[in-house]
Amino acid sequence: MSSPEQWTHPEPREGPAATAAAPTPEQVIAGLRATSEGGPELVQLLTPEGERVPNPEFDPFVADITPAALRALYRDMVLVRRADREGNALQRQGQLGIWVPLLGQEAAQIGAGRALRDTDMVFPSYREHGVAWCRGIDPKDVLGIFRGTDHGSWDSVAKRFHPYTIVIGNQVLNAAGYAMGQRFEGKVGGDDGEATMVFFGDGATSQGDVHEGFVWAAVYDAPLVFFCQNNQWAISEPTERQSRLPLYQRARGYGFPGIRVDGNDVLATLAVARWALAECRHGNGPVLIEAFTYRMDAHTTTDDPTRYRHSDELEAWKLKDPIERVRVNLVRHGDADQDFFDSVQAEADELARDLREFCFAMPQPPVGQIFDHVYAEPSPFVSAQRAEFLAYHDDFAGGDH
Amino acid sequence: MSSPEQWTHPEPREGPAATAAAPTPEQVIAGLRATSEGGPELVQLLTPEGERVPNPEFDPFVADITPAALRALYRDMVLVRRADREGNALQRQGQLGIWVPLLGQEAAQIGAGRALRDTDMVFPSYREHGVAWCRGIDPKDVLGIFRGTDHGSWDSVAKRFHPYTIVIGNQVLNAAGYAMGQRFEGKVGGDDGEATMVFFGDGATSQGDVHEGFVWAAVYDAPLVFFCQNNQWAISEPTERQSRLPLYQRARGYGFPGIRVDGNDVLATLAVARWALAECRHGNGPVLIEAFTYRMDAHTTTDDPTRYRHSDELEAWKLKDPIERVRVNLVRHGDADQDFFDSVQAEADELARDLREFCFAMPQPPVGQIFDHVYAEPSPFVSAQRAEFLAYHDDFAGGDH
Amino acid sequence: MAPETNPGPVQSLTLGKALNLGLRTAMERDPKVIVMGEDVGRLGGVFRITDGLQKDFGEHRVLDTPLAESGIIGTAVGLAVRGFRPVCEIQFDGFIFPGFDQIVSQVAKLHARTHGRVRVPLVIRVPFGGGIGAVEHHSESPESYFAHTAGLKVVSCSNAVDAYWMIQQAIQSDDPVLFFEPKRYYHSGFMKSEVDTSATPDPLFAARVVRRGSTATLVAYGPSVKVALDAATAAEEDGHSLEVIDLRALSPLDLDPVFESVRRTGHLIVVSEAPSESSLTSEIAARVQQECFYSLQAPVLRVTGFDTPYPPAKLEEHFLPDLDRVLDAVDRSLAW
Amino acid sequence: MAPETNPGPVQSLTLGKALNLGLRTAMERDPKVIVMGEDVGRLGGVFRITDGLQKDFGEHRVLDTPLAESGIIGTAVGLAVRGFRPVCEIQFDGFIFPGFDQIVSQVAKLHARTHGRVRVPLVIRVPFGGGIGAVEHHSESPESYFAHTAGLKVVSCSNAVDAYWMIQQAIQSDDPVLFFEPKRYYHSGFMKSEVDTSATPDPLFAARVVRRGSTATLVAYGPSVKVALDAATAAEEDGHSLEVIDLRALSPLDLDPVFESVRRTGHLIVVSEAPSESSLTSEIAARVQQECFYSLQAPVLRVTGFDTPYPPAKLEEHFLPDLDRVLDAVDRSLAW
Ligand SMILES: Cc1ncc(C[n+]2csc(CCOP(=O)(O)OP(=O)(O)O)c2C)c(N)n1
Ligand SMILES: Cc1ncc(C[n+]2csc(CCOP(=O)(O)OP(=O)(O)O)c2C)c(N)n1
Ligand SMILES: [Mg+2]
Ligand SMILES: [Mg+2]
Repeated sequence: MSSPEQWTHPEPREGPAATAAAPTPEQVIAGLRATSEGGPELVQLLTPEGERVPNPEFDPFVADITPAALRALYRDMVLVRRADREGNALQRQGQLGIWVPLLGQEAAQIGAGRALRDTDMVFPSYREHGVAWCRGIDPKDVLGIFRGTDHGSWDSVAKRFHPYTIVIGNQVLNAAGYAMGQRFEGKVGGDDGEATMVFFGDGATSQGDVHEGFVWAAVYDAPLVFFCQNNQWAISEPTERQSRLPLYQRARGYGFPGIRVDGNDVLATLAVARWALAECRHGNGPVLIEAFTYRMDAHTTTDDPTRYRHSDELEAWKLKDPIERVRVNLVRHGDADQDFFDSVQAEADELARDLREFCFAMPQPPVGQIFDHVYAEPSPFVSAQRAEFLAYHDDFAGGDH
Repeated sequence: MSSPEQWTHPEPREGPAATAAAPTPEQVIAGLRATSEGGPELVQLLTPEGERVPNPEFDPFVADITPAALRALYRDMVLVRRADREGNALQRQGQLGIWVPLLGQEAAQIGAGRALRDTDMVFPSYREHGVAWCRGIDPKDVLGIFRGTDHGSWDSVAKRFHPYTIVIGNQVLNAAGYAMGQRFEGKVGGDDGEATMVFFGDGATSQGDVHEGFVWAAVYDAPLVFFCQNNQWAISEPTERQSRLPLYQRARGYGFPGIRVDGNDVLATLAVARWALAECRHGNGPVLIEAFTYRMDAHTTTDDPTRYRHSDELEAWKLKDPIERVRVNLVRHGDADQDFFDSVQAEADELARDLREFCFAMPQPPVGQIFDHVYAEPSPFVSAQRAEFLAYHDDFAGGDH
Repeated sequence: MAPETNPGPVQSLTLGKALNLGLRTAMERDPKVIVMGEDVGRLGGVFRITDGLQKDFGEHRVLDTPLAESGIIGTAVGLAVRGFRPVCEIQFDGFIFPGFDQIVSQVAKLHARTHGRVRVPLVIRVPFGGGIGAVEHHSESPESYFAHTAGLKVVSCSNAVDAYWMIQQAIQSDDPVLFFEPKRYYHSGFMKSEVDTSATPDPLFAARVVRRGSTATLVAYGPSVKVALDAATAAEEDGHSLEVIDLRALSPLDLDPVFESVRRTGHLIVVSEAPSESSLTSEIAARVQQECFYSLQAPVLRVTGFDTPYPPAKLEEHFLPDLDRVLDAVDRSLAW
Repeated sequence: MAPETNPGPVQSLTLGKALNLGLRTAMERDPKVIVMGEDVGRLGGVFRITDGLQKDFGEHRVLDTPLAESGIIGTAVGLAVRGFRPVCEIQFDGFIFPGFDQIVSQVAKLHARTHGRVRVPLVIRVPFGGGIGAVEHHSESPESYFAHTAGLKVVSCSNAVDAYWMIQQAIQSDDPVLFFEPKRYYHSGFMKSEVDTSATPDPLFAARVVRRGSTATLVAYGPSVKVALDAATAAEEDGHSLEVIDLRALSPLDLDPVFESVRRTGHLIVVSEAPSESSLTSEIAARVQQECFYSLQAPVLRVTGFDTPYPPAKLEEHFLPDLDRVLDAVDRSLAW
């Protein structure tokens, strides 16, 4: 397989004819794709086997990660995975209409989420339960979206964690605007600068809005980290349906840095995200991060991935599990004992139990909610509809029909 | 000024902090911008002074350009400029509602237009009167658009020259689809392959549709030449409002070649366009060409460029006039005598006279045209509106009110 | 999947399977028909409407496209100009908006712009409407935006037989057709019908009286047809004989059967899931009050979704017009 | 340009200058107000409505943006979330469609999605309508798309005094407002008015009776108000006293003055340049026939653009409702 470098021949005659990428069967089995070559392009600090790889460039960004801090990252990942699995189970039991699993993407999300400061702003897509966790949002506050009671019950202003966006990619422009605002307000330009991070998937990179987000952020020097979780799949479509090239290279055309990190490596993701955020705080943004990871579960609970992908691929990725490598590393260095792992497990079970109970007890939202908050300054038309419908509804509930 | 290469630091620490480009005053006066550095990146075969610059890579693509052929290119440019000026004058005299001048972009358009074969397809934007000319479209067929009688009266299927598109950038996707069709029909893959060329401006590169066109063409290996005429301005906005980088570098992020050519050099544009079309015919497309040129006139006749650009800039670009350098070259090599120049001039005047007479004689379109061709299979609703309005109109014309 | 043995002309099909068979038939008949969209290939679409087509017709006729709706529609326009007949799937109603400019500025206008020289025979399939317990943007009824756009034709099927024929007719149409499919009934057992593939279908742009009645007229389309029919059945007990008309064509509207009906009944209720403001239901009311001014014994009433964003799933039963709200409107109309 | 000497409270302004002064005043009053769009800075906008603002308020408050409408609106949403009050200019009506998804899916829904926690106080200014002899896409009347979209507010000004006040009120509104400006009257001398900047304006979302009458009611908005007023003047000669109502608010509609008027006159004609199908004019007809069922002596009639793409400029005089078509409709209504 030619190196990705060769597919980018910006000058004539500099490489082989550029044509769309198609993965070899070997690549697919190895959990790789034509647009997904690993190798030196991928920043990795912790191998799947839990070995710490020195990296002079990025080590400084995780110099403060003591064993205690690594244990905290481990705990984060275990807890968000547990909450995710509980969400999945709740859907299976009919308690949720749908669930969007993050399984396999814990390191990408915790690495990114823990790199953020309280003063930073986050624009998620719809799978970022792990990032939400890092923003101090109770998993319960996410449930309503999937149960169908609300669109998320956290305070997006207080938590600086925007509502989930379901239309693919359009939050990227909103994030660019927010980051422009940070700059216009003079909140950029030093260690204490603010930054914004926006999350989107590999599939989203095809959307016009994501491109326009790149253009705007570049032109306005916006302190914005584009965090693309390349989980290899957009529902049933592999990354080569979206691009010839590794996605982080998209940044090349806009004149800001693009970098690929092992998204199953929480340490590397933390380091790269901190670096990117620092660039933004200091006014050197935007930055594109491609976190190379894998969607271990279905797209959502309504999806059936056996229709479109080989189990080989999944098996290959299981060996790169984001949690396991941290566990091995902690054990190998004697940085965590069985008590620790047991206590995290117990905490996870408690979290799940709590979530489950909360879910079962979630009340039916009041009918009037349909009409609430359509406008900040109520519309007489909607208010009249509200009154009319509530009268009808009460009447009806009273058995008058 | 740092070299554009430095603004593309795809890996961290590889260059200075990436920030948006701002031109120096010297650059502006020299007709350049921060995103517009010339130098070795620019393919040029004929200098502004009319000297032929050897270029081993691209010379083969214009090896057949005999003095007679160069004279023909000169004639093309003079005639389209003359028609353009006549269009402008007709607008000033109230014969046209608006005119969109191509002044200064003759080489870019004739170079591209003459590289095309009859079997190729073209999707213009709204300024491509020179390309239209190369497709055998009479300038008269363009007039109706600006007089307000129709949307162009050429046969876009027979001429393989699509109607003008006014919504910025959205024709790029249509062109990508057409080129996909060429490929699906097996018309790609050899010397006799078909290709498509789509025209758009520097401003258009910001539109989501142009990005999506890049994505689609790359993924489907479409035989599509993206021909971006960077005339430095999108109405009043200079290129640095759209990009940090020279625009041809946008291609880097998609994995197909991008190349910048001196768009005021008809020979270089012809060579590069032929090369790009050949790549496409052979299945190595798509290719992005940035033709580096200048809008010598206003954006349209309703625009007033003195409000936003220095006359210095215009003066600098006058020295790079696309026609003048060919004239000088022809004279210097004794490849054309005064008779030739006089005859071209006479032909141009004749063309203008003809166009002018045609314009004055253009009939008012029939009222029924409003309702014609809304659908291929008429809608009874529109037909009823038509009948009703025509009855009212005839009645009214009969003075019955 | 291609059926193993050649089935007879009459098959018992769900609405979803009828669409699938209609698409298959159109693709077999004309090699220029291609299907494109997100996940329509290997997966067969998130609703499986294109199931098996890529396997049987190949990757160049069933395209798993990049994830961008403007791209899907914009390239389909180019393919149509080249002579193809693309059938685009928009995955859910709420995701048609990124493609809106291509629809309004290119799809709708190219034929007129070229004075009829370029046809745009493309179909944009949109699974639409609510009632599936989904998250935001998955239950919208955006048909009015397109009915308001000159140059487009807009239809909606409400049952398996129509689904089978209308999708084929839409593909055969030389005009662009927005094709709205009531997604909540794709796989409903009670929407299963005997589809006679040897029958002669009704014209595409014709409304149809689906139940005769004399007390009042109900007009509906897509998923609301079932609501209207259920209401008519229930009303029978109260001694009301309701006529139900399935519009089928949303633009151009075929209102003659509606006018005819209203002239007999004097009462009209229009049912739709879409918000009411400046909508298709407004148009019907506006046209009927004009054409049937002296026949109406009460104003045209509308039973619609509210003029609010589509609510979270647990509230959608209240948002969606149901049998009771329709009957309430009938009562109000009769008591006017 | 900032006026050199402080003018008195009453200034004689064209509609365009009134908008410019309104924008300036809003920017002076609130530092969070920013203006963004294509060519709005150095050039002052292709219609010069933002003339002088960048010079006086700087490049960070008046942004010459990249050329992409989704980008303009999408970043404005983010800026609004951050606490700014962006005023976006869409250069021409026909170019709003690339930004449609942001408007429908984000601008309109973010407040409801966040249960009221996030406000989106942005204004999208759209020069709209025909009559300027322009090429394609420059003369559209897309207001119905937005009136149909829950979560948006939509207004249109028809004169200089309203222009001055309404733009300020729209900017002050905590809801997103689509602001439609009748571009053909921007610089018309006869639209010049004495604007008293010390007056108390009417509320933003209120219709206004602009001419009293008793024979029939004309309802119009934006550029059609002048047509309606001219028709009323002409009708006087025929002895018809026409009441003219300027809607001003297109969503939510303020129809009480219309109902009140129709109850007196019994006749209503609605005038708009937009195609009629599934439009704002349909909505008005639908609502009035319901509210004034027993008062109407003729159906509500509509005088609108045709259901065709906007024609080439030489034909637009026929497409646009004019005095004669309005009077013809009045005659038809009175003779019903
Ligand atoms: C505009 C739009 N089109 C289609 C969809 C339907 N859809 C939901 S998720 C998805 C795939 C997204 O893939 P990717 O961006 O890789 O994110 P991932 O789900 O893998 O995290 C699609 C097509 C949507 N939500 N929005
Ligand atoms: C979608 C859209 N937005 C805005 C406009 C208005 N407009 C017409 S031309 C133009 C500038 C285009 O600049 P560029 O792409 O560089 O092409 P040029 O005119 O310089 O050839 C603008 C903003 C438009 N036609 N379409
Ligand atoms: Mg993905
Ligand atoms: Mg330009």
